[in-house]
Formats: sequence, C-alpha cells, structure tokens
Amino acid sequence: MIQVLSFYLFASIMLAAGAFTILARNPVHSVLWLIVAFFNAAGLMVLAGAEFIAMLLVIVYVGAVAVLFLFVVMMLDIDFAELRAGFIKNFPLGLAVALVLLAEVVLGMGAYQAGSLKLGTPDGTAAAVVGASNIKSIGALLYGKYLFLFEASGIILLVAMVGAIVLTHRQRGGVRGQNIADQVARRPEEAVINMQPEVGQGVKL
Amino acid sequence: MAGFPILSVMLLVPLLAAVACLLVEARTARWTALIATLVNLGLGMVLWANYDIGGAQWQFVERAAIFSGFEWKLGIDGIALMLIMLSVFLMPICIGASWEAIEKRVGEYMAAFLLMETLMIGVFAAQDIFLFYIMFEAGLIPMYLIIGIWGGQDRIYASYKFFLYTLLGSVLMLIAMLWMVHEAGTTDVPTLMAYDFDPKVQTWLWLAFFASFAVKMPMWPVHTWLPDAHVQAPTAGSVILAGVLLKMGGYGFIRFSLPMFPEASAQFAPLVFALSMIAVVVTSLIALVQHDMKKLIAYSSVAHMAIVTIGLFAFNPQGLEGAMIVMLSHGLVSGALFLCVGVIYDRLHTREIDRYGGLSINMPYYALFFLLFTMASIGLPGTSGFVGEFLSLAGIYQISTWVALVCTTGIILGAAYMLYLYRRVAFGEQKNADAAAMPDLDKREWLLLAPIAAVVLWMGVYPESFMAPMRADIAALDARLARAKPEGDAHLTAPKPKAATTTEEHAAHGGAH
Amino acid sequence: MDPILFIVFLPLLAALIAGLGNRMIGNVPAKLVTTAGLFISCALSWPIFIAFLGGNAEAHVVPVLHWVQSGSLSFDWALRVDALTAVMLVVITTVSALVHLYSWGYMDEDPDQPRFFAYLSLFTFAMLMLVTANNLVQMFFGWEGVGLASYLLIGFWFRKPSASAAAIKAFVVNRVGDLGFMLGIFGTFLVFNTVSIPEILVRAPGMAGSTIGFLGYRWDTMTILCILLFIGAMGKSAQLGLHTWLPDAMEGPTPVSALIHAATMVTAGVFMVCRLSPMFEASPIALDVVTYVGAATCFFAATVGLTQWDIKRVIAYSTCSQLGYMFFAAGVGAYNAAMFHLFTHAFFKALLFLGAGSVIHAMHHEQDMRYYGGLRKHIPLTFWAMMAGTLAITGVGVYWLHAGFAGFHSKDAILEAAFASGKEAGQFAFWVGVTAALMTSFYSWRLIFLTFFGKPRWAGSEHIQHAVHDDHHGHDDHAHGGTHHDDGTAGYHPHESPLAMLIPLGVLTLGAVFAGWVFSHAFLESAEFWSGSIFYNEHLMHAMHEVPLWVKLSATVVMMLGLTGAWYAYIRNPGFPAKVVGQIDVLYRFVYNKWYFDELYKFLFVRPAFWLGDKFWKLGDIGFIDRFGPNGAAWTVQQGTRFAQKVQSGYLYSYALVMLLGLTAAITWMMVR
Amino acid sequence: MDFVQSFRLTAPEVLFSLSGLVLLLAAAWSRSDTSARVITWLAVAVMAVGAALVAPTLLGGASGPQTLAFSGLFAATAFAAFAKLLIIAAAAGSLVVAPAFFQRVGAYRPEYPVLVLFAVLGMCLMVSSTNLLTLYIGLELNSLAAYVLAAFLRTDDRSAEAGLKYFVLGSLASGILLFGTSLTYGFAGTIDFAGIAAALNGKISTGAIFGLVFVFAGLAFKISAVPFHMWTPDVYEGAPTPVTAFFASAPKVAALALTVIVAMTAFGHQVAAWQPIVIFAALASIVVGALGAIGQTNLKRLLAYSSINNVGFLLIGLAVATPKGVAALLTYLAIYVAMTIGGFVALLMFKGADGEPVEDLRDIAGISRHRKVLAACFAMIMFSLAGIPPLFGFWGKFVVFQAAVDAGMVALAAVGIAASVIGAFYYLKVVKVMYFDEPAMKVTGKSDWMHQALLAICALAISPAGYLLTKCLDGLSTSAAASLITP
Amino acid sequence: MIGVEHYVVVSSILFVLGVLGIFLNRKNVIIILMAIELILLSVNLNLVAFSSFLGDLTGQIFAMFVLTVAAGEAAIGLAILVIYFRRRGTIAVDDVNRMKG
Repeated sequence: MIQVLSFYLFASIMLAAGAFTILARNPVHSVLWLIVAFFNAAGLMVLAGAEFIAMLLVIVYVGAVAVLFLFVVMMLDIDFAELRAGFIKNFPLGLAVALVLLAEVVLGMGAYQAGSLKLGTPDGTAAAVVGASNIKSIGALLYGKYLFLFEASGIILLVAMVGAIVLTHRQRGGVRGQNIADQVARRPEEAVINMQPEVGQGVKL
Repeated sequence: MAGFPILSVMLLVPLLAAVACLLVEARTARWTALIATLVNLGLGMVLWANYDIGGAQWQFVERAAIFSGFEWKLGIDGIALMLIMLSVFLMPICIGASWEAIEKRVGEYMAAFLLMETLMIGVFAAQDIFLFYIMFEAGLIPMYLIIGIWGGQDRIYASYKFFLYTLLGSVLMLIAMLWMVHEAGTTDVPTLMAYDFDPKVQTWLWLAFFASFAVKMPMWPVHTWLPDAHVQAPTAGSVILAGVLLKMGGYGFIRFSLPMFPEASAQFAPLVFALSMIAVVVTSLIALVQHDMKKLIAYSSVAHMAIVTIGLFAFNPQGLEGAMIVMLSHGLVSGALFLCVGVIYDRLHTREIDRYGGLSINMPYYALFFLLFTMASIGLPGTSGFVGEFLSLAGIYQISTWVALVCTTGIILGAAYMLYLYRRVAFGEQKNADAAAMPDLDKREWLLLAPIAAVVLWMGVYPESFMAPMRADIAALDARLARAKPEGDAHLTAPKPKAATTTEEHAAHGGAH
Repeated sequence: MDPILFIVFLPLLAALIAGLGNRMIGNVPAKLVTTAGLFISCALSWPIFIAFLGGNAEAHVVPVLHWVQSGSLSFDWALRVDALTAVMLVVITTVSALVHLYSWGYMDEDPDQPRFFAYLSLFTFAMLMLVTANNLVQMFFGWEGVGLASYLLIGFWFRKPSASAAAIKAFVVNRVGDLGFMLGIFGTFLVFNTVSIPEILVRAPGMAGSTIGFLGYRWDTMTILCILLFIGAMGKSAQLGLHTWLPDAMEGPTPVSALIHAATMVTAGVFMVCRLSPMFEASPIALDVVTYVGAATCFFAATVGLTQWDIKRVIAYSTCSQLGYMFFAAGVGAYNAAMFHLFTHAFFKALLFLGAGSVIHAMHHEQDMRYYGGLRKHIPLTFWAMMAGTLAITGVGVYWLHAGFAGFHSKDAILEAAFASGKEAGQFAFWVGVTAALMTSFYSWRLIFLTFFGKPRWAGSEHIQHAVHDDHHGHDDHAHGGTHHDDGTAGYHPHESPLAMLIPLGVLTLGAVFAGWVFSHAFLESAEFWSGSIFYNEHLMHAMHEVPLWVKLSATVVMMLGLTGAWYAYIRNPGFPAKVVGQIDVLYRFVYNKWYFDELYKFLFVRPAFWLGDKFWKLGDIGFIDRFGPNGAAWTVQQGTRFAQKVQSGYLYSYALVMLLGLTAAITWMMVR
Repeated sequence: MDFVQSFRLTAPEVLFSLSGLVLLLAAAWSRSDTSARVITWLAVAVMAVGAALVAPTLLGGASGPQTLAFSGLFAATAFAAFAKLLIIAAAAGSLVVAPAFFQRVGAYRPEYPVLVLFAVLGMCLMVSSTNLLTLYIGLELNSLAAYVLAAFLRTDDRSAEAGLKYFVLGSLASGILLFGTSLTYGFAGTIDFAGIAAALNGKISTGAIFGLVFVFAGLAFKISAVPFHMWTPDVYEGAPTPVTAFFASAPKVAALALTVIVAMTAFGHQVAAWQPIVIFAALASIVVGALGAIGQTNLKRLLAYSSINNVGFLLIGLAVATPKGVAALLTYLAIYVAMTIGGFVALLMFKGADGEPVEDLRDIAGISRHRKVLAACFAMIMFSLAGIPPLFGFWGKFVVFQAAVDAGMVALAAVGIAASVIGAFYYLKVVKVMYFDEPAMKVTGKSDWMHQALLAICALAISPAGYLLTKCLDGLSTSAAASLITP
Repeated sequence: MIGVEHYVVVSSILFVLGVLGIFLNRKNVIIILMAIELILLSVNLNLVAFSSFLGDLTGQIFAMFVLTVAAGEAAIGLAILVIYFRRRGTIAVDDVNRMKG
C-alpha cells in the first residue's frame, strides 16, 4: 500500500514538476523544477527496484546536468523580463495532437487497464544475478557483455567534451598585449616627422 | 564485314568528335563536326550496302555483357536501318545548316549535335530494351541544351516544356519495361518481341508505352510541346527534332507496342484512330491560321504523324510500310521545310509569315525548293510524301473507312495550309524592301537542300530502295499481328447468285449485238 | 525503245532543262527545247492514233520502273497504249504543241518565259502519264501532276493576289475530288486486291451484287466504288459542286486556259470514266449519278455563261457545260460519244481560247467584252478562227449531209445517245442537253457579236487607256488621252497577233472544222477502233440511229434559235438585254453571281475552317490543353511549392510540430488499420 | 569471449578510435593551420586504412554468426562493410575539401578531422549494430559529432543557427527513437534484433507496434524522410559547406543502412506493419523534396531538398522489402554518394573573386561561358540527380524501381517515377541558369586542385562510364543484401 | 499493486510533456533543452520499469547509457546555445528563424 501511495506521490509530483519545467517563465525556475522532476523520477526507479540507476540519475542529472543548465542560464546573462514564455499560434493544434498521441499510446497499448500489458519474455542472459545487489549485477553486465559499448560511450563523452570545447573555447580577440621591448626600442625619429608643406597643399601622411 | 562492330563505331565516331568539339575553337569545331557526320554517313552507306536484304532478320548484331541488368546489344533490321540512314543523312545537313547561323558557343553546339547523333543511332540500333530506353531518354539532354542555349525568344519555356513533357511520357514506359523484363526474364528485344504477354496485362503495358510514344510522336492532345519547341529551336534543332526525334515515337510503336502487345494494340486501335483523326483535322485547321512559319510546319508535323499512327494500327503491310515511309519522308520533308525557313530566317531574322512575300521574284531557286518540299509535304505523287500517305491510308481503309475518310481529308487541309503558306511567302508582291533584297540560295544552302530534294524524289519515284530492306520485317510484324487483327468494316461480301445473273444479263445486253 | 517512252518523257526532259536552266540558259533555248520536245511527241503520237484507226495496232504496256510493292498492293510505272490512250495522246500532244508555239507569241514580253514553258511541258508530261496509266495509282500520279502544273500555271503571274488565290483554289478544290478518288482506289484495292486497271476491268462485272462496307453502311460494291472514283472525276472536270475553281483558273495566261482548262486536263475526268467504263457499267446507279451530275453541270454552266462579261469566263463556263455533255454521254453508256466530244471539243475549245487570247493580246489584256466591239476588221484572222470555233461549238451542220463542224457530230451523237438510252436519266439528260445547246448557241454568238461586231467600246477600258497613255507618253500631252476619239476607240489600234499565234489558230481551225466529220465514223460506229479499250455499247449505238427525226434535228434547231436570239439582242436591238435583265433582276443576279456557289462555299467551308482553326488553336491548344495540361501542372506544382515553403517556416516549433504530426498520423494509422 | 576474434572483426572501428585519440592529442599540442592540414590528411589516411580493412569483409560476402563480435553486439557483415566503405568514402571526400573552405575564414582547426573520424566511427557502429543499444550508441556518437560540425563555423550566424536547429530536433528525434526502443524492449523482452524478430513474429501487440513506429520515426529523422525532414534544408544551408557535403552523404548512408537493418532484421516479420509507413515516407519525400526545391535560390538548400527527394527513391528500395530491394538501395546509395559529394564539391568551387563562397543560384548564371568544365560537371550532376539517362544517376533509380516492379509493387513504382518528373524541373532550372542565362560573372575565384580532382572523380563516376561499374556494384550489393537477410 | 502499465502511462505523459515543451515554447531555447531532458527521463523510466518487470537488467544498462549520452548531449546543446547567443545576443526561439523556405 505504501508502495502504491509513494508511486502516485512520486508520479504526480514528477509530472507536475515536468509541466512546470516547460511552463515556467523564468528559466532558472525551470531548471529547479527539472531537478524536482528528476528527484521524483529517481524515487519511482527506486520503487521499481533499480537503485543504482536511481542514484545515478540523481548524481548525473542533478549533480551535473542541472547545474550545467543553471550555469549556462546564469552565464548567458539573459534579460528574463523579455523572455515571457508565450505560446505559439498553433498552440491548440499542437496540444491537441500531443493529447491524441498520448491517448493513443495509453489506450492503444491498453495501459489503462491494470495488468493488461503482455510484455515479452527475456532470454535470461541479462537476468539479475541471484543474491547479488542491483549494482553488482549491473556491473557484471556492463563490464562483461556490454564492455564494447561501455568503451564506445566513453568516446561519446569525449566527443561531447571536444565538441563543447571546440565550440565555446576562444582566444579573446581585441585584447592587445603589451610588448615592452618594442615600446622601449621606439625612437623619436621614427615617431616624429618634420614637414614643410606648401601653401594650400596640406600634409600628406 | 563480319566481326567489324560497325554499329558501335557509328556510335563512337560522333561521340569522340563531340568530346573533341568541346575542346577546340569554333572553326575547328565546325569542321570536326562536319567530318565526323560525313564519316558516319559514309559508314551508314557501308551499312546499307552490306545489309543483306532477305537475310537474317537481325543483322550486324553485337553484344557484350558488360553491364549488369542489361546488355550492350546492338543490331538492326530493315526498319532500324532506314531510320539510321535517315539520321546519318540529316546530320551533316544539320551541321551545314548551323555553319553560319550559330556564332556563339560553337564547340558546345556541335558537341550537342554529335551527341544527339550518337543517341539517335543508339535508339534505332539498340537491341536491349533498357539500352534503348537509355538512349531514348538521353536524347532529351542535348536537345534541351540546343533549344535552351541557341533557341529563340521563349526558349526557356519551350525547352522546359519539351523536356518535362517527354520525360513524363517516358518514365511510365520504364515501369512497363521493368515489368516485362521481370515477366519474360530477358532484356533482349527480339526475344521480347516474340514473347506472348497475357492480354490483360498487355493493356497496361501498352498504355505505358503509349504514354511515351504518343508524346514523342506527338499525338493529339499531347502535342503542344512540339510547336513551342520547334519555334524556339535553332534551325538545325528543328530539323533534327522533326526529322528524327519524332520518328522515335513511331519506331517505338513499331518495335515495341505492336509486336509485343498485339492484342492490346488491337484493343486500343480505336483510341489511336480517334486521336489521329482529331489530330489530322484539328492540327491542320490550326496550321491554317498560323502566322509563324515554324509553328505552321510544326502543326503540320502533328497531322503527318497522325497518318503514321493510323498506318501503324492498320494491322496490314500497307499500313505498316506506309507508316514507315511517311516517317522517312516526313523526316526529310519537314526537315527540309525547316531548313527553308532557316534560310530566310538567317537573312531577315523573323519567322513572321507576313514579313515576307514575293520571294519567288528575288529567290527563284529558293522558291523552287520550297515548292518541291511543300508539294512533298502535301503528298504529291512522285514525291516521298505520297507513297507513304497513300499506303498508310490504303492500309487503314481496310480497317475502317471512317478513319480513312477523315484522315484523307488531311490531303485537302494539308494542301490548303501549305499552299496558303507558300502563297504568302513566295507569291504576291514584295511587301518589304529588306525581304525583297534577300539574295537567293548560296552554295552552302544548295548543298543542304539539293540532297534532300534528290532523296525526296527518289523515294517518291522508286521507293523500292527504301521498302525492300523493310519488307521482310514488316511481313514478320504483320504475321505477328495477324492473330489480333481486327476485322475491317469495309470487308467485301461475295456477289449474290441472283446478282450474278443480272450481271450476266447486263454483259449479254452489252455484247449481244 | 517504244515511241511512247519518247512521247511521255520528252516533255519531262524538256521541262527539267527549261525549268532548272531557267534564266541561265535564256528564253529562246528554253522555249526551243520545250516546243521542239512537244512537236516531236506530237509527231510520234499521230502514227499511233492512225495505227489504231487503221485497226492495225495492238494495245500494249511498256514497263518503265518498279514503283511500289507493299504486301499484295503493287503498282509500277508503266505506259499503256491502247485506242483510248491513242486518242488522248493526239489530243494532248497536238494541243500542247500548238499552245507551246502560240505562247512564243503570247508570252513574248514576259520576263519568266523559261519557267512558263517548263510548266507547260511539265503539265504535258503529267497529262501523258495520266492517260497512259496502267494502274489507278499512276493515273492518280498524273491526276495530281496535272493539278500541280495547273496550280503553277494559274499562279504563273504570282504577283497578282487573285492569281495566287485562284491557284490555291484550283488545287484545293481538286483535292476534294482527289479525296474521293483516293478512297475509290483504296476501295478498289480492297475489293479486287489490285490496282491494275485491266485486271479490275476484267473482274468488275463479276462483282455486281456484292456489298461492301463504307462509313458504317453496306453498299453495293460497284456503286460505291464508282461513285467515289467519279467524285475524283468531278473535281478534275469541274462538275457541278466542284466546278468553282475553273472560272477562277482563268487568271492564268490564256494559252494555259486553252491547254489545261479546255482541251486536256479538265477532260481527265471523262477519260477516267471511259477508261473505267466496264466498272461503271456494273453499276447502273453510278451511271445514273454520272448522268445527272453531267446534265446538271451542263445546264448550270450554260446559264452562267449567258451572263458573264469576261471573255475567258464565258469560254470557261462553256467548257464546264461541254464537260457536262461528255459526262452524261458516259452516264448513258455512250462512252465513245463522250470521247468523241472530248476529242472535238479539245480542238474547238482550244481554238476559242487561243482566239480569245489573241483578242486579249490585241486589246492589251482587256478581257471584258463590254469594252470590245468592232474588232472584226482589226484582227480578221482571229475573227475567222473564232468564227470557226463558234460554229463548231454550237454544232452547226446539216443533218442530211452528215456534214458539219466538229461539234455538230459529237454533240448530236450525245443527245441522240441520251435519248436512245431509254433510261429516265437519259431522257432527262436529253432535254437538259437540248436546253443547254440553246444557251450555248446564245452565249457563243453573244461573244462573237460583242467582240467583233458593233462599234468599238474600248474607251471605257482602263487597260486600253493605260496602253494609250503609255503610247502617247513620249510625244504627246496626255491631258487629252482618250477624250479625243469619239468613235470609242480611245485612239487605240489593235494589231493582229504574230505568226506564232496565228499558226496554231489556223491548225486548230482545221480541227474545229474537220475533226468531227473525219473521225465520226471511227469514234461512233467502230467497235474495232476501240478494240475493247472502253465499254463499247453496240446496242446503244444502234439505237441512236433509230431515234426520231425531231431528236436528230433538235440540236440544229436550238442552235438556230440561239443564234437568232443573240443576233437580236446584240446586233439588232442592243438595248434589249438590259431590259430583260431589268425584269428578271433577281434571277439575273443569281445567275450572274454563278448561283452564289463561291459565296456559299466561303460561308460553309472557308470561313468556318479559319474560324475553327483559330478556335482550336487559341481555345483548344492554348486555352485548354496547355492551360490545364502542362501549364496547369506547372501551376499546381507552383502552388505546392508555395505551400511547402510556407510550412518550412524556419521556426523550430513548427518543425517539431510537423514531426509530431507525422508521428501521430503514423500511430493513428496503425490503430485504425 | 574470444577477444582476438572480436578485435579482428572490429579492427576498423578500433583503428578509428585509437587514431582518433592520437590525432586528438596531436591536435591538442599543435594549433597551427599546417598541423590541421596534416591531421586532416592523416585522418584521411586512417580512413583509407580502415577501408582497406573493411574491404575483405565485403568481398568475402561475410555473413552469419562468425561475423559477430563482443558478445554479439557487433556484426561485421558484408552489408555493414558495404555501408562502411561508402561512409568512409563520403567522409574522406568531404574531409579533403574542408581545409580550403575553412582556411579562408581562418576557422580551420585540427579538431575538425578528429570529429569527422569519430562521426565515422559512430556510423560504423550504426551499420554494424545487432541490437538497439549499439544502434543508439552509434547514432549518438555520430549525432553529437554532427551537431558540433554543423555549428563549427561559430563566427557565422547561420552555422550557429544550423547547429541549434539540428541539435534540438535531433535530440527530439533521438528521444522519439529511444521511446520506441524502450517500448520495443518492453514488449519484445530483448534489445537484440534477432531476439526482437523472434519475439515479434505473427500478430503482435499494439505496444510493440508503437515501438516500431517510434523507432522508425526516429530513424526517419536521421535519413530526413518526410515528415521528419524539416531540419534538413535549414541545417544544410547553415552548416559550412564541407559539413553539409558530409551530412548529405555519410550519415545518410549510415542511417539508411541502419534503417534497413532494423526493418529487415528486427522487424523483418512485421513488413506489413512498416511497409505502408515507408511507402508513405518515400512518396512524400519524393514529392516534398521536389516541391521544396523548386522555390529555392540557395544552392545548398536546393541540394538539401534534392537529398530529401533522393531519400524518397532510396526508401522505395526499402519499401520493397526484398533482398533485391535492399541491394538496389545499396546500389543507389553508392551512386548517390558520388553525386552528392560531386555536387557539393562543385558548390565549393563556386567562389567569388576573393574566394567567398557563392551559394545563390542567380550568381552562377551563365557560368558555362567562363567556367566550362565546372559548369559541365555540375550540369551532369544535376541531370544525374534527376535520373536522366545516360548519366549514372539513372541507374540508381532504375534498380530501385526494378526491385519494386519485381516485387509486384508496380503502382508504387509508377507513382514514384511519375513524381520524379516534378523533381526534374528544378534540376533543369539549375542547368538553365548555368547555360541559358546571361553571365552574372560572380564565380571568378580559383579552385583548389583537390576540389578539382575530387570533382573529376565524381563526375567520371556518374558519367555514362559509370555503367561499367554496374556489374561490380550489382555483385557487391547483392552479396551485401544477402548477408543481411539470411533466410 | 503497481503494475508496469502505471509506469508506462506515467512515462508516456512525461514524454508528451517533453514534446509539448519543445514546440509550445517560443521564447527560450534553454527550456527546449530541458524538455529534451524530460523526454530522456521518460525513456529511462520506461526502460527501468520494463527492466524491473521483465526481470532483465538490459533495460537498466540501457538507461545508464541513455544517461551518459544525455549528459553529453546536454553539454553539446548548451555549447551550441552559447555560441548562438554570442552571435545573436538572444536565445528566443522566435529569433532562430534566419533560414527558412
């Protein structure tokens, strides 16, 4: 019973937070709502028995991604007054389509009826190790069967890093460094020229 | 001759010359093109001379399995031979016609024409259905460029219309070809010609081919690209367009539609007849009111091509041979007429009929040639036009007297609009000083027109030269079509016995005394 | 080498030399070559004719060249010589040779003489090909060939708009006939599986009673074939309905009118019917059609001839009318009579035309008879020639002596045959023929009286004034040109034509006078002469002799009536015609305007053709096919492009929306599937 | 687990990752232009070696269990090899033309070739994937690199916008794909393609169907099939031209190959379910691509629409759902790569006097007068893209339609080919502008020899001479298709 | 008892919320990036739920990879956003409209 209650609690808060994320006018609020959503999602995952992923979610998202968002929001120095969240013209259409999609997914799959989903049958190669914790089982799989992709995901992160740096890293242009040697070596005869212009001719530099 | 790949060489010569033309400057390009086309004409003569009339149906066959899905297979029968001859004969004339008229981008122009020649020969020589298609379609590119670059005022519209119209027509044909190849398991044209497709499917296949060939011919009501294309194209472009490109449609009918789908051909013959009848009458009437010479001749082409189609669908040797001769004749005659227009266009830079008049006075030889081709166009006996028209109409009469009657009115209307044109151009007083000051044909123009005139008369007086190579092929086609041949409405009933007695009486009456 | 080859191809050769050489070889060589060619042809033709007359010649065919072989349809170039051909050969070559000669004089001042002579020779060649044809297609070749030559010659003075218009008209109207001819050939081929004339003629009688489909109906085979072929003949021979080109054809130089539009080409239709007479004999209905059409034409043309003022047009309508005689003769089965009339008519009509040409020549190209008058004294030789021609055409002769001018023999034979045929159509034709003969006599004499008698009325003519003006220009003040001379001559002095013109007149005069008398036996009473080349209706020939006397005399009587009437109206009481015209004004105008055929055709065919062409073009091709076809497609594509560009708004959210729409659509489709 | 065998099978990928890392290090230490060039060439060399490693797989027609590496996460089949070769060729092609382009604006950096290399790695994973996870990793590796590349010209407004649009929509698409993946996983109980195929046999639950639809939707984005194509014109226009060339070629090959793999293996028993979607996407792509292109004056946008149009034809090969169709698709892809690279190289060669790129259609008016060869090549490419014989582009359409007809889908072929006529219109327009119009004399800049060489190669490949390759292409694509679809 | 269907429904709603976030927003690109995170979250939730109910860890592994990639994606996305902002001085979605047609 407590499970059911917490499920509905987590789920409703998560959905509400999600909704506020996209509706909030202030991006900072959005980020904060996003964090709320993530926390509650982690809760749901814990309920489903996936502690490791739940923790990972909190660590990666809340700890890194959300902070990154916040950081960027701050850094970009956006005039929030201007960023009134308006809705597009074809909002009703979009909303309707989205709701239709939702309805179809829910109704179509029969997910509105408890216990109606007929899931597939796994082949058992990735079943949890009996007696081992969730994290241990995952670890065994990750470094065993999925080693190859694990390595590949490292490259993804590398690419993300390289990409982010390539795009944003820049040498500040327009900043002139001082070259003392040049300044010292400068002679008056290089800087001052005596000229005797004709009347009405002006000086040609 | 054995073993010498003469057809491939005929394809290669203009191709190489085309590449060469792109690289050299104007003068050299002209000569290169002329020499190449003359060489090809020579090769064509050799081909004709070595063609064994009454020999194998397919001669000079070459094949090389160098492609996947289709083959490099060339070979000709009498029908293809004649059309190849037409192409190689007209090409040097086209080059000559462009000798002075084309001043800008000569190398590219010559290259386009030479490429065109390769593709035309390729179309007629291809024995692989896809090879045919490739050649057939590829011709659009050089023609598009010829109209678009060297054409007249509205060349852009005309070139688009030409290209897209014909492209749309032929893509459906490709689908049909794919299906046929799938069904028959071969891309070999002679094999396909003998393959019996299910009559139900033939209907669709026939329609798909029809879409292509009808546009190419062009048949009413998909003819409207032709006047535009003709009017805008440079003289030589019109010559090749009318002379050879239109023939591809007829060739398509005779090589594909008829032998491959005899039942469907019979089934759709009424459609063809209806369109042809409309074409003859309507386009002739339209030609009557044209003010632009090229447009007039273009419309007359539509009418003439309608005679070709009725001949083809007459299902008898007269119709088929007549259609072939009309094609050859029209190739020469309309080409020559366009040359005639070109001659005066080069001098005065207008095709407006009203700007001319009384040209017989200052250009008598021009008037003579123009007259000859006019007469050939309206099918005066003794010229090539007559033989073809006569046979076609004689052929169709055996199938439908109505069609024969309506299409034969073409000889009246044809005479009306062509003579009306001739009258306005060559007769009457000289209305404009500049038109009156135009000099008569120069040597180059003589060289262009005289050979065509000679062949037109030759074909009119002794068409046997042209019909003999085709006879066996037409007979084979006729035999193939025999099973689907519709019964004509004119068929004869045997004299009644009672009537026979009256005849005798009558004869006795006459001879008794 | 058979002489027929020379007869036929010499003119062609000459035409090519003169035509292609044109100005390069000069006038005289061109004229020499062509004229010489024709005289040689003529000289070679007469022996053939005479041989047939003597009964010691065989019909034979000279092959020339293979022409067409397509399936079972095969025809060659070949020259057939038989009695019928022989008749035509002499007519053609003789008249043509004379016309060539005549043209030396008549066309003397023309700058384009080589062209003219080339055309004439070309025409002769085509005509010879026509009459020597052994198959229908070669006949058609000649048929069209003479059409071409006729076109060229009518339009010879192509600067004149009326001339080039007349040329086109001639060609196109002839083509209407040719339509029938071609269909006839097709039908013949369908029925007999050959186009060879002898084979067809042998098998034609056996076809009677069989039927054939045409335009969805079943018809009696021979009837429909003959009628179709006869339509061709109607076109070429200017029969009622398709006659409109002939008067206009007078735009051509007068020698042309003489050669083509009187003596030879227009008789091709008669020749064709005679050549195919066994075919026509197999179809009584077709024969009746021929009879009625011939009779109607005969009457119609005669009425119009009564009213015309243009000297050549009068003769042209007269020709038309005479052709009607020939046709109804053929229609009643008297082919030999038809041919005989053709033969004699060739001489006297050519004579009339050449004579008219001589008059015109003398009157400085004035053709309106209202401005003639009193020319008898100025050009006496021409006058006498014309007189001979008129006597011949009106059929002056004495029945009891069996002697008269050419027309007397032939026309009387036709009328008798029509009466004797016993058929309803024949009776009709007889009465029409008699009536027409009356009119013929009237208008022929009217022509003579107006032209040669009375006082000169030349002053009204612009041509004459022009000529006078030019004459006086050098040495006289032109202010008084014409007004000086109260005698109506306007000071103009007509001159007799040169010798080159007079010789042909002389020769033809001999023909007009003697041709009937000399040849009537051979033509009318000798089956041996025809030797099977036409259907010789011996029964009818006998019946002709049995007709009542009044029938035999009728032609002569009406001739006298006509002569008297003309004399009264134009010599005795010149004001009389105007009075009569005033009383029958409507009728007069109807006849004067040629029964409004031209207007009718213009209204029925010419204008609608142009109107339809314009509509088909502007409304059909441009307004409908292009608009809804290619341009419509282009427009649709253009709209699609605009829409596509509008959707591609650049906004992220609309892109996302489209993706979502796509996704939802796919899901929805999957659910409702 | 036999690591040796696995490494042998993944040798090209391992090579790409390791050399990518090494080159990245090299890039980190040397920041001059020259070094960027050198690294570019090194990257190309690496790709060449990679190609050499891949080629035997293709020639050997590898298929079956012995192609599986790393616990079946990776399959080095002939099919994958075919796609990889194309990917490598396309990537190398778009790489060698890049330095000259970026150098003018001083924006070339050694990270560029490294990113391309990693993108290629990602694509190799994609085409070798045997399960949804490999698919996803490969896809994202490629996508992330691609997002960066799109925005690589960071001083350029359009480049940044392109990057942003690409990123947002790409992420949405991968979200859709992932959602589908999760559903598929749930309803099939596995992420292995083979397992999915086994589980989703016969009549399947709506959930699985939805999974299928979402997966296809995600993939459709990558191949820019209508209606998931909206990003294409904007991104192609905004991205630096060499990047656009890359986008239009290599990822398209990878994504299409991947789509084929998913469709034919994972959902191989559900042809009836996805076939209508693919058919719709194919026809819609043909039409929308053509319609969109007609109104364009920007050449890059035009080529973008053209690529959408071509995807339509490619998808017909997939819609046929037969080995022959797959082989046809591969053949078309090969030709498509040549045409696309050639087209963009020609585009790169349209330069003003100062080397500034000329992208507007109006500015290349009449270039046939003063840049004959360039114009001729571009015209050839246009005709080829339009599928007009005798240019080789026709062959691609030909085989695809042949496959369709052979499979009895005549109506599809007929509609598709009829719609291709609309497409011909805008290709013609380009030719018209180049050949018929009066010269605008904007294209006056000199071309890099590398560009010329590459254009020459592409032009030769799509010229009628290309037909000589048909036998080879046919053999290879047939064996590749056979390796994928084992009966 | 909470069944897998509950999770599916919840994640579907979240998914749709994320999608809505992308195209209902027209002022701020950052929100769009967050919406994307929501979508990925919904996917993860799905995967985890299925994994749990299937008794198969693959889903969780998958979710891990999704997390990883999502992190990388966020980094790249923000980087692009940054350079976009640098160039244009705005991140309003309405302004990301220079290329169209």
